[in-house]
Amino acid sequence: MADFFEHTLHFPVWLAYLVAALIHCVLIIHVVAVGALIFIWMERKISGRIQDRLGPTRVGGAFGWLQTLADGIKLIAKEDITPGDADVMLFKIAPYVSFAASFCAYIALPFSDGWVAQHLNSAVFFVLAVLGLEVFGVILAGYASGSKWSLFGAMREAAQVVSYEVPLGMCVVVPVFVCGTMNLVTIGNMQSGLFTNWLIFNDPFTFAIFWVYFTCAVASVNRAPFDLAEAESELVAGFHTEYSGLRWSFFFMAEYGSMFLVSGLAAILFFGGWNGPFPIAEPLATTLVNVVTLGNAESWGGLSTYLANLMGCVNFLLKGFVGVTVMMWIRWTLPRLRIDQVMTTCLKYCVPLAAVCFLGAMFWQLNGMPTGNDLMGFQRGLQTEGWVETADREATAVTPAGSADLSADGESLVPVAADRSDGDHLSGLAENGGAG
Amino acid sequence: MPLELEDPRVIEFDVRTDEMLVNMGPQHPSTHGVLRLVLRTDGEVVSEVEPHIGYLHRCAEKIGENLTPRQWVPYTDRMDYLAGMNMNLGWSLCVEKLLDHQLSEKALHLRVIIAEMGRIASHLVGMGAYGLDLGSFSPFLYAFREREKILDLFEEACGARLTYSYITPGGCTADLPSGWLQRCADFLDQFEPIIQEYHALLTTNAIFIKRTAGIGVMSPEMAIQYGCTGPVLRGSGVDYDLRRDGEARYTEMYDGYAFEVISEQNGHYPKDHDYPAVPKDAVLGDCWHRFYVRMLEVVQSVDLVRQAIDRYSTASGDYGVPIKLTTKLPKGEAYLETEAPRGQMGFYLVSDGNAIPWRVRARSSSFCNLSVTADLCRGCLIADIPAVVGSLDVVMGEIDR
Amino acid sequence: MIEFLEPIHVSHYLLVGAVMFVTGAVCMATKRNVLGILMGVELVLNGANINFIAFGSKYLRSDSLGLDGQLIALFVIVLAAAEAAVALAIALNFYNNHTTIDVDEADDLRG
Amino acid sequence: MIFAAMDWHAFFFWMFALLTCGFALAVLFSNNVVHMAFYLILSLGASAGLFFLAGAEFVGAMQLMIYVGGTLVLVIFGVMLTAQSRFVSMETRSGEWVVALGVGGSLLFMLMITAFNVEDWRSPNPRQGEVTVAETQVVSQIGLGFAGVRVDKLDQPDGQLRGGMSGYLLPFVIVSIHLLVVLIGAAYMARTKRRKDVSGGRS
Amino acid sequence: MTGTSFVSRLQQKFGDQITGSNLEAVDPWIEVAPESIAEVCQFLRDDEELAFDLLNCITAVDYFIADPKKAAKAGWEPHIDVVYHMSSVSKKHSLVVKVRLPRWKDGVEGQLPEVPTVSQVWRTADWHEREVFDLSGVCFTGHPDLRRILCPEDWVGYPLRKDYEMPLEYHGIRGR
Repeated sequence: MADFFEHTLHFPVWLAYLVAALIHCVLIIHVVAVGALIFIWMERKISGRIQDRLGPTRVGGAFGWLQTLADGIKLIAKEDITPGDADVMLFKIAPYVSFAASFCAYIALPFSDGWVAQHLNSAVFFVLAVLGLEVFGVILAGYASGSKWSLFGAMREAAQVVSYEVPLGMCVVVPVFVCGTMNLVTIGNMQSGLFTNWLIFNDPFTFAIFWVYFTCAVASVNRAPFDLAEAESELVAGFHTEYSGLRWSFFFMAEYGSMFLVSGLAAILFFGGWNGPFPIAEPLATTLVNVVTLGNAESWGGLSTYLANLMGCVNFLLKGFVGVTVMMWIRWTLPRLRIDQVMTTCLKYCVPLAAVCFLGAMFWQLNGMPTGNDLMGFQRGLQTEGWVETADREATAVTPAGSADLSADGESLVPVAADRSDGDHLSGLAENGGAG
Repeated sequence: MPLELEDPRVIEFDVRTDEMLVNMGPQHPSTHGVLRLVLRTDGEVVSEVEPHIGYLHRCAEKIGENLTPRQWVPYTDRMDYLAGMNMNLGWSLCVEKLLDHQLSEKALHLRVIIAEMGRIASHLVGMGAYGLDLGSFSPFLYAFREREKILDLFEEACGARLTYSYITPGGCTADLPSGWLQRCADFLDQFEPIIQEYHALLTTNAIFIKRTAGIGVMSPEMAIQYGCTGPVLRGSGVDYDLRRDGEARYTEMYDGYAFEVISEQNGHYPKDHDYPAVPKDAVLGDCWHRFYVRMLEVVQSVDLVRQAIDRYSTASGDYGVPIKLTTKLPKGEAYLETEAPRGQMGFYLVSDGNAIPWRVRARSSSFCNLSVTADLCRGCLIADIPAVVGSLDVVMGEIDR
Repeated sequence: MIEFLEPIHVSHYLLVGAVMFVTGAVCMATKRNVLGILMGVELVLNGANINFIAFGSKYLRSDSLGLDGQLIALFVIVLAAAEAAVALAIALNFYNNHTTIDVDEADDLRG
Repeated sequence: MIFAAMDWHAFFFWMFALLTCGFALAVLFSNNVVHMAFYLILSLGASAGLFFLAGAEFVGAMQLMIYVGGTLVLVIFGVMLTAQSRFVSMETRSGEWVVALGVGGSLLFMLMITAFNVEDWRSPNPRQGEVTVAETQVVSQIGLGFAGVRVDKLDQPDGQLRGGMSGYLLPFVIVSIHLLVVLIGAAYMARTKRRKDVSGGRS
Repeated sequence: MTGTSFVSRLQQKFGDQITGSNLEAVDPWIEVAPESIAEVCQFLRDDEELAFDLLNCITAVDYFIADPKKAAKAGWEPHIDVVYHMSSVSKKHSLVVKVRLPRWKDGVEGQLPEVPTVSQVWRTADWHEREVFDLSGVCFTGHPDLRRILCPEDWVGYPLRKDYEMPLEYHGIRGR
């Protein structure tokens, strides 16, 4: 996008990047804030439907569309109470820590092919890492509130999130392993084509590990049945017992933000990201542009690509919404687990399952066993990166000079190549990985 | 938790934290009203629980010394406000016992209908609120959906939805309106299949079983020692129900009715074949059994109401005309316990010959059931406390009176 | 001044690293709290990490350490995590035995 | 305009540097142990920003994940376990302050002199502008480096400089085992047995 | 078993400790001397034929009329009855046992009358006795934890006594 400002509109470099960055920020904050509005409304409607009620019906027309907005106004108008025993500085800052972490993780989350605020080579990792920081807001809130219930909530959250990060990381590594890259854009693009290309259908182990991932994701964003940090029947409201008004709503937004984040991550890692089940977006967009421009699609440059991307974005959002909806469905159906059962679930079931699936997927991949795509063959996305391929290339490019140089310590495991073939490969990546 | 090893000087322990005194309640989402539990916790483990009650104390017994028995009926409504009909019934029977007042056959059947419908309504709340305690919201609303229909029926009969004062010493305040019986029968037909939904939502839910099976285990001896009654007692496998085993003045109501007392005998519940099997983790006397007994009692009550409807429509006599407001009570005293939804609700009436009783006493079932909390919760986790207290299904209005 | 401030080169990173290192060292020396000392150690290690990254950055030096800098930084991070786990275990153990986290109380071996 | 004149690399560097150093000092001067932990998070997070700035994306993400996300949760856990008011703030004796700041100050002075004395470190990279983004995206190279393949050094013409070709396989394995042992050991230590004298007296 | 056989059985065992009975009342009752109530209850629970394992209720009834003219007509001296309602889960019969206490110990106003606790016989008696202590002012000697249960700990007076006067104010809250 910065390139567009710089080259097409002839902005100065600094302004181009600044404007691009601002646009990204504004867009993402809308995803989080407006997303939270929609999700809260959705949660009410879904819980209402699940519980034989209607949910909100009046504010803003027939379906209570504006209920959340009305609540937001109420929350803003509420008194912001700070308990006498609170550690004032930490108490005030904690909601923002939570929210900022949830928000920051969106920086590396692509919404469509290349539609990402910041291309990161290690995006998967970054998203997980930043999401993990959300727990600090909770811990600080729990400690700073000066309430025992809050402290209990914070201790539970700390124990829970730290343990669930282990299986979550293992689950995420599997798609990374299959694709050979940590770049979310590349992972998404690799799954283009028929839905058989989606990684969840790659092999039985990726199918199994998706469920482990989803369980751990629900646990790590603190949703029922793992919402122990705010278990209202035990801990009143857990870590946010003492919060009111806007600060409280920041926790709420952070929760919904990270809910969508993990669902979106699941969509990219397992469900083809912005690729629909059938590869119709690109041809459809081209045809559409062709019709509108009377067959001059070529001359309209990237318009058809843009349209296809837009459809992809809608696709991605839909998948994310489905994930969030499932989380809500679970929440309104199941009772809550006990803290020791939550830990047992993690250590006894999730970690071993994730480990087995990881090994299995690796085995499957290395032995070239049939993937889901082989059953209903369709061209995989062409973009590949990855050390598997790089290593192959290096292995084939063995030169005598390199092997002569095998170091004397005898620890060299791979023969050495002397030419600089790698550079091309990397610069090819640069197009893909350039700043947005 | 300290664990004794062979060498008494060596104590193994987890990470040691400091003991905390935590107040659960009186304003807490899971203490069912204004119950206050003082917990001594070591991390998540609760080493000691002390219930504090009395936040809803209204001196109902003292008020009873200043009102005639019929005037006191509304105060019984406010004891177990989730089963007001059954409270009315207990008090009315007690007064009638002292007066030696005999009711017509029809009035008795009417009382069975009303009392058992009240039991269904009350158990529905107990079931739904227990779901809430364990963090499951939806069963509560499913339960209330059906309870509302019962309340609609009650409202038709007496005009009130919570504090009915319908059953009064001498009979009932009014006869049932026309068509009521048919609507009631329709409700039962519609309601009975729904019980299976509740089983699917809670009773057989894996997480629910994990949370309740083997938690808060109470042996039959302990239950009797603590004076626990009702589903709490029967959940421990004691086959005791005042509708069958009570004194004649009460059991005559149920003469000729076919119903079973729900308690596990030799590893089986009556109706075992129709309803979910007991999970293998469940121990007799744990929270799961107490919950399950309530669920099965609802089915029994449905059966009872059906029979009562049939018999009421053909019975002779009137619906029972209430005694006069100023009827003089004979000198003497009477104590009568009835099987209310939460256990045995006893009323004690001492009269010196005036229209106003000398002393009125309400023996509350929840009061006794709650007194066991301290023993049941020792050494459990914080999350188990709502599970245990919820399975006792206490109503503070009845405890504090 | 502007010559000092920019352009940024390795020395500036080293400066940040040095500040962190010294802060951490002073922290280790002055804090009486076991956890405070642990945090001092983290700061020291992180100061060292900044140096590694700076020397390994291709932006800053044409003849950089390259990958080695980052690899070593990774090792440091991992070891720091391991160290923190052990230190925390020691702290807990110490707390269990002495019911305090004041290191000045740890004088059992004093004659 | 001032924006145009600014070097954005420098701007962000100074921003992150100030945050890093400022919060590091806040750790030092704060007495409340929870505040210290909070400042430490911010300081380490800001230094992750420095890593990103220097082109070490993966290390930056690692820093956030392991250091900030993992280590500090442990620290805060420890804080909570010992969260008794008497431990929350423990004042440092002023004598210690004087000595520590004296020694620390001189150390800092020495380090600064060293840092700015080497000409090579002070001169900017002549081909700074030529560095492509791709050159810093080294995740796969790092992975290969751990696995024992140094693809980044394949083009090194000087055979001598290709000495580290075996990569970091051995250290990687050692660290892995080390980590495992440490975790088991830590878990064992945290759950240790404690001798309790039944007679009540100190042994 | 019926009321008559309970009485004869108890009299056989405890002799003159059984101070009276009324078998014609709506609920037949037996009166026991205060000092032996604990042993009697223990026997009632443990005896195989009696087996009163469930204590339903403990009540105190205050017999007192402030107006001396009416009091003369009442036909009884001022006293407090502590009434124990018990039943048997296994035998399915019930019994009422009464203990007659003076309104004040040794006739000194403010000195609570004393009766041995039965909380070691039935655990449920613990709370019931606390309630009686709280509301009627009877001291159960040997009770493990005799505190007020329904009223606040600093409440003055025993509300279910007939001569109880509601305090004018309690912690700044108007009473009447």
